[in-house]
Amino acid sequence: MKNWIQAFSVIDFISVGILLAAVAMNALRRIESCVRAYTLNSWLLSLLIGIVAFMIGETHLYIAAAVTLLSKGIAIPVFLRRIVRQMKITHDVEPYISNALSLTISGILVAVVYASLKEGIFVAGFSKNVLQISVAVILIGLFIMITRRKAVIQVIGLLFMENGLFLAGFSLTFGMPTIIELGILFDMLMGVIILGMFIIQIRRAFASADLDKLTVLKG
Amino acid sequence: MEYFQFLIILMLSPLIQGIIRKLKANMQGRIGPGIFQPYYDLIRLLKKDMVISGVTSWIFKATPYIVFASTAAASMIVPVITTKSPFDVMGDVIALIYIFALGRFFMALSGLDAGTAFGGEGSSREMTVAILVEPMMMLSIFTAAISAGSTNIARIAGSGLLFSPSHILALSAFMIAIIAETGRIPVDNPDTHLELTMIHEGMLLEYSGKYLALMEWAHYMKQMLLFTIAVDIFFPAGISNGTESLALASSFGIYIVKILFMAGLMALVESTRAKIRFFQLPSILGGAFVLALLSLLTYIMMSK
Amino acid sequence: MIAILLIPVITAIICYALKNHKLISYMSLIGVIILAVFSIPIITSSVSSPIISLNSILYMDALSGYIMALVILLSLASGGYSIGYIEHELKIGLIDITGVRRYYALFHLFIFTMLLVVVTNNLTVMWIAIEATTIVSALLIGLGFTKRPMAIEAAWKYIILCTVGITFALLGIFITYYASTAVLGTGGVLNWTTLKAIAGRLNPATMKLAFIFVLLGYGTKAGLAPVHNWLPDAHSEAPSPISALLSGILLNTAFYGIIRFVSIVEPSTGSNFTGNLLILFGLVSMGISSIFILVQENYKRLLAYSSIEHMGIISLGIGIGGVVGIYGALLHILNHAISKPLMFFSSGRIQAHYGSTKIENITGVLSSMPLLGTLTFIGVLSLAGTPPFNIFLSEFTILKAGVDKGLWVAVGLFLLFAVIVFYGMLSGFGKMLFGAGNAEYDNQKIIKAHYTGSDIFSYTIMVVMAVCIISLGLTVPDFIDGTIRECINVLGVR
Amino acid sequence: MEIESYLHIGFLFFFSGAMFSLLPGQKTKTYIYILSSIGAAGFAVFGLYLLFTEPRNMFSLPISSVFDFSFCGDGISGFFILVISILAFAVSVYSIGYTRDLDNKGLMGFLFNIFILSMYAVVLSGNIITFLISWETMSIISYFLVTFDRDEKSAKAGLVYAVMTHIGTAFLIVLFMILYRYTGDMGFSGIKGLSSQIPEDMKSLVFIFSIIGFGTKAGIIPFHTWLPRAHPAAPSNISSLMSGVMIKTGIYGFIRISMDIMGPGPEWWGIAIIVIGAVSSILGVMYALMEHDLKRLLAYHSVENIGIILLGIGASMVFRSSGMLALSSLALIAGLYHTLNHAVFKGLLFLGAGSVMHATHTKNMEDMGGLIKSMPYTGLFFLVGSVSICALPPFNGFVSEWLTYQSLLLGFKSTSITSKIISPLGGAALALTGALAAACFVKAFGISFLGMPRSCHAENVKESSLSMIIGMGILALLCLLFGVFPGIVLTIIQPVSFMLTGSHGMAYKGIFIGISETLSTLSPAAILITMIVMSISTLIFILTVGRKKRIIYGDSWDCGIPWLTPRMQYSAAAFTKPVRMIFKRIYLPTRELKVSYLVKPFFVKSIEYSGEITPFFEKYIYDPVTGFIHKLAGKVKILQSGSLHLYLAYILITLILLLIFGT
Repeated sequence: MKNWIQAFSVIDFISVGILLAAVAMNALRRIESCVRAYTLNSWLLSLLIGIVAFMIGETHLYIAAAVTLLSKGIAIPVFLRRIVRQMKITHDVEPYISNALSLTISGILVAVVYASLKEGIFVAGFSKNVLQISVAVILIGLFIMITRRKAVIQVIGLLFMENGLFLAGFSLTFGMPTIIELGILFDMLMGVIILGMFIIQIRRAFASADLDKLTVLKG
Repeated sequence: MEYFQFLIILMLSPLIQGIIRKLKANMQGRIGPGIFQPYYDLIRLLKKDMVISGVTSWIFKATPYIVFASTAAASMIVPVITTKSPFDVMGDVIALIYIFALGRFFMALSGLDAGTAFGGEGSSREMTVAILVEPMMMLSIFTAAISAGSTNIARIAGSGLLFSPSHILALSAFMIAIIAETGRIPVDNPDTHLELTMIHEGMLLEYSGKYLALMEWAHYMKQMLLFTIAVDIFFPAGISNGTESLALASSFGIYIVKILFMAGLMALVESTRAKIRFFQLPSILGGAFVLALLSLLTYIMMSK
Repeated sequence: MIAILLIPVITAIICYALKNHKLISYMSLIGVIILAVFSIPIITSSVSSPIISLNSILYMDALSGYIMALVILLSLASGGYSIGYIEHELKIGLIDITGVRRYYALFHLFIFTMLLVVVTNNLTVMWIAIEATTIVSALLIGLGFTKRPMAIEAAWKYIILCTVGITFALLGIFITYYASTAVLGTGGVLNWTTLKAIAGRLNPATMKLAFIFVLLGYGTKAGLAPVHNWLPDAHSEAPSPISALLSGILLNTAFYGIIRFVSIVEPSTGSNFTGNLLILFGLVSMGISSIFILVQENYKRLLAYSSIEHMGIISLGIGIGGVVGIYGALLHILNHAISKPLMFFSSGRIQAHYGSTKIENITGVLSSMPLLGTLTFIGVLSLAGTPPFNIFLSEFTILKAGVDKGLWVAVGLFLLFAVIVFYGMLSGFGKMLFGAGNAEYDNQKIIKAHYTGSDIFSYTIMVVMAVCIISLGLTVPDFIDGTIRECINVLGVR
Repeated sequence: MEIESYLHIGFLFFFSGAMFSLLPGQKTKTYIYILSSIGAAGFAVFGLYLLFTEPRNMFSLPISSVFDFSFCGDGISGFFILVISILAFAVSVYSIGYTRDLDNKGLMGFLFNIFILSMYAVVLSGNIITFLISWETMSIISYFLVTFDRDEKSAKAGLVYAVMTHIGTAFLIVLFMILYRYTGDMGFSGIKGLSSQIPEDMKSLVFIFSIIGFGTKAGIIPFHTWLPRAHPAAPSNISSLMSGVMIKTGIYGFIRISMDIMGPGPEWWGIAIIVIGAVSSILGVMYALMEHDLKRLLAYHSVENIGIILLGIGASMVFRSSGMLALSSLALIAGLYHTLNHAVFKGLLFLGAGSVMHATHTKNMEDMGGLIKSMPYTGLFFLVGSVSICALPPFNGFVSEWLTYQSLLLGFKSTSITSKIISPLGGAALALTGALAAACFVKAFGISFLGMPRSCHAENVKESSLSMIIGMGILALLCLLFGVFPGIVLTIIQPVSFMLTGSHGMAYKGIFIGISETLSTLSPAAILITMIVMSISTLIFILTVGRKKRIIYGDSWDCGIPWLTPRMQYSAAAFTKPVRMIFKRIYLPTRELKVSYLVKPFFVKSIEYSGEITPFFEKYIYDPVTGFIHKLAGKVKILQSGSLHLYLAYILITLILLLIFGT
């Protein structure tokens, strides 16, 4: 029992770390650091899954932790770095709004999440904080996507959202069948790869990976 | 006798025209032609050849008959000396106005038929005047019809109305309508052929000979008919309700007096007024419309 | 059932392997025909009683059967139409043989993903399938097919927005799972059948949260405003047969997800919550799309906005609920799935003929191409909700349901938006259809060149669709009526 | 034979006509109109039967498990079927010749037949959904027919028409939904049975919506703007049907909903209808007067005549609300009589205009002139139509307007002071309308048919083909028949008015019609006979009196200038100038004078004059509204600016809003 309680606070601690890594995105100016923040985020995520696996002793969660580490912690960062290198562009993030404002809004988002996910929602288990944090991470990921000009950062924002989603998934459903988890992972991986392909296409077609150019279709 | 009361209008209408002319001349200090002059005119015209424009169609030739026949038919509906008119089932005062309209319609068409500017001008002005006159005339008749509870002229005449404020208003409107309808000063000048002023004459410009005679005669008849309607509706006192010859005779006498009074009134108006500009017509005809409207409103208010 | 899933995959592989474009196209056609033949018994049996197979991962009831029938019918139509379309693209050099191979392979994969959506029992598998449809169709729009930058832009926006949106849907599914754990004790479930059974006992507050996420997520995919923004871009830039599929069924499969979810959420939260949200989304969709339709200058985008409008109507129908409301919504899904593809097919023809998607560049279609013009006109009137065409019937059914519930505001707004849409559609397409044929385009040779064998085939398909539009406007056949009734039973609506 | 078999025969002929037109081959297609005319005859018999039998359910078919088609017939339907059939018959005959030169004969034949069928379906509809489907089918087919000539102008006209009629339909849908909501029934007979359950406020709302919805179709002011655009744009046989009977379906719908189904309403309903009728009739004819396009002129006259019909119907409603059923019946008879008459004479006039256009290839009166010599039959029939529409005796328009006058005058018997005042004013409005109409048709007939040819269009014109003449002749004959023998028409109408009011209204008929309340009688036959006798006696008089009978043909009076050219004739613009000046507050005329000089200011090279009136309703009501909507829509377009970031922001904002307000 003691282990359990201890572990609880550990889980909270790690999830707070995940949130911080997401919030940090608001302040980062270079693409490489963003990729690094994402890597950190993914590692923390797989660590968390591993701890949960240890707690309930489910084998398939170990597998999930390993797969997460491999795909999100290693494969995707590598893939992203390659794209960034291929692009041969300025490595600035080029946000639309100032860092301070960005941070403030992120804070508001977190507050909104905490305010709206009220007590009545939680029916069982230990995951109250984790759910709130994961939703917050998702929203911050989305917010990053909204406020950053570069296509690559959009993908990173999306990946943050997915990490948030996974966090939510594991905190809410740690009994989910492995095959489905793998399916989701595979799907997302495919998504990222295809997005990467598109980034290169965009670069080729518009001579820029700047999303400001992508406003031909309107009205 | 009652079957032939329309013949009074048919035969006497040129005389009334002659009397008006004579009175007018006297009032203006002229001697003027004799009161039978219109008869002579008609006879003269009937004897003449006709010159017809080659541009015209059958409408032009049919119009005199239609105009004359419609006016004659209208005169059959109107009770002249007795309200026991055998023909009044044919129609009522509304029908009467529309029979007039039929004649006017064809007259206006014939004005356009020859393809001259004068004819068109005459038709255009005639129809414009009709637009202004007809609602006003209708409204003033409505007042009488409503108070008599019928649109049948004989019944209105037979109801023996008393004068009331609304009737006086309606009568004034109706008098103005008659002036406009018969083409008299200040609306139209019957004695001129000056293109800037003529309305009625413009349409008849291409007619000659027998056709002109028919048109003129129909015009005289219409004038007398309108007088008759006015006296029937607004001061029917004295008109016979039966068919005994004595009553008819007295009724005829009273009728002649009334008609002569109307003729005198016309002559007076014509002598004392000047012809007004065509585009000032709406102001007097519109004024008459207001009079008719007021008569209706006062009637409704007072009967309440 | 597994055969049905396998056939498109196999066809896709074969198509990719072949090298001759004629061969590929006929192979593809044969593939969809076989698929159709195989599916008939399964669909009919699923309508009468639900089928469960493969360890209860696959599950089909009347609703799945209904949507699957639409998927397959449209695949047939679109597959047939593709032949002529691709031939034309090949001729004018917009595509090469590699592109053709890719196109057909992806086409069948696309069908596969959509079939997967409807046959699965598991909410997460359904989610995966829906996400897969996004990826495959984004490739169909943007990669290796047309070489225009606009298509890439559209595909990029499409994939980003839909992925973001659908992420929320997955979150909603997790929350549902979470709610079910509380009811079932230990492990939760994601099987639709199980969830339906325990739906009444799920925690309302949790389910509300879940529904919000799912509605937003699948709503993005289904093109509900204000999260519809990918739709006009993707629909207008995709090849016409793909636009037809996107609009005709892809949106519906996403909506299928919402409908399934509603039937789970409703018993616990009460129908007001889901209903009001759906009505709200429906009306906002109709409103926004109607305004955009009014000022649209590009006819393919106009059609895309019309899809948003119709999704709004379906949403409204589901939201109003009750037997009549759901009936109307399901009937509307069918009707829209016939009319909109017809319009995309015919606009593909117009685009091929005039080489423009701008309304102002096109005039006198009825004079220069009477048959195409007439078909387009029927489609326009149908989409504008005019009797005696099919869509009026379902719209009126939804209206009736709204009145039954006394939702006067919704009914009034519905009619207002419908009138604006009518005006917009008619003024847009009226300019194209009527007027004298442009002499430049009226070249008889061009017209003649269009009636090759595959063109006649495409026209046949379009005529059949037009006939369906008219006949469905006059009467709903018993088997369709019965199927929809069965769907309503399955959803447990009284 | 069973009654329904006539219905089946009629349907079969129209349907086969439609189907035959779709077959390939162009030559024989003009003969499919023979099928249509037989079909119309079948329907006419059916309509007559309906008038004199009990209401009956014809048949119903299921649409879906929610709705079904249901067709019912009663006296009201019967009357309108008859009206449609009469015109459809004549127009079918006319079309045999008229369509010979059309490009797209097959399409025309198909649409023509379906159009007529859809009108029958409207008046036979037994429930809401059937009505709406038939109604919109009718609108759509006519929309297609309006755009039959493939040019920009027709397309624009068609769009305005389709959109306005669709807006009208939207109101109808709401109206029906209200009825459905309170009665729980979709069938008309069911709603009628339960109409007492509808609260009074709602009834009034339904009434207002029925004015808007049906009024848009009928073309009452201010919902008339589509009418003068759409009717002229269609081919003339179609304009004839549209103006003659299609807009009457609006009257049918109004009677069905506001009189039949909802029963007697408060007095203000009737007064409102009288006012609307008066305004429509006066403004309609005033705008008609200013038109020099023959078909537009006729189209505006449709607005006028719908107004006159409404005067009768409004008076009927006033009387009905205060329980004076005999008077109510009389007024309704007036309205329905005019409905029938307008179908006949407006149909005739449009066919005549069609013949003229067919021969001269222009719609502009100023380019015509002298046509009566080259087209004697068309001229005669157009004249008959003109005289009828001006309500001159002894033609049919006169009888119905006379009845309308009588019923408006009898408004005096009403109990309330408002209707006492309003109804005679309605009569005055009718008088004004009549005078304006007369002026208008003097212009229309005089300028187009009389005088000299005004342009090359009017020279070397040929008379129309035989079938066209027969088609017009039938209607011209009917104009006279319905005018001279009102008893026939009253026999047809009285079942309808009896059904709606429970009273026969008229005292006696035959060649006389009489109204017991005012002791007034009218006998157009007697007037006609008198006039004929008078004309003959005048003729005899002319022939016998006086010596010479010689007629010399010469030139028109030319004031002595060498020759008179056609350009010196009075033009249509000149003819109406006095009216334009007198009513300038209504017309808001604008004029433009362009003078170019050779040497200023002495030698004038040319003077260009153009004058037009301001289309008040378009300029000050419709254009600002549509402009505002477009402007607004243009602003809203920014929402879809193309920026992905913005779109993502929508998702975020939506989510946050949902989270805050949803949970």
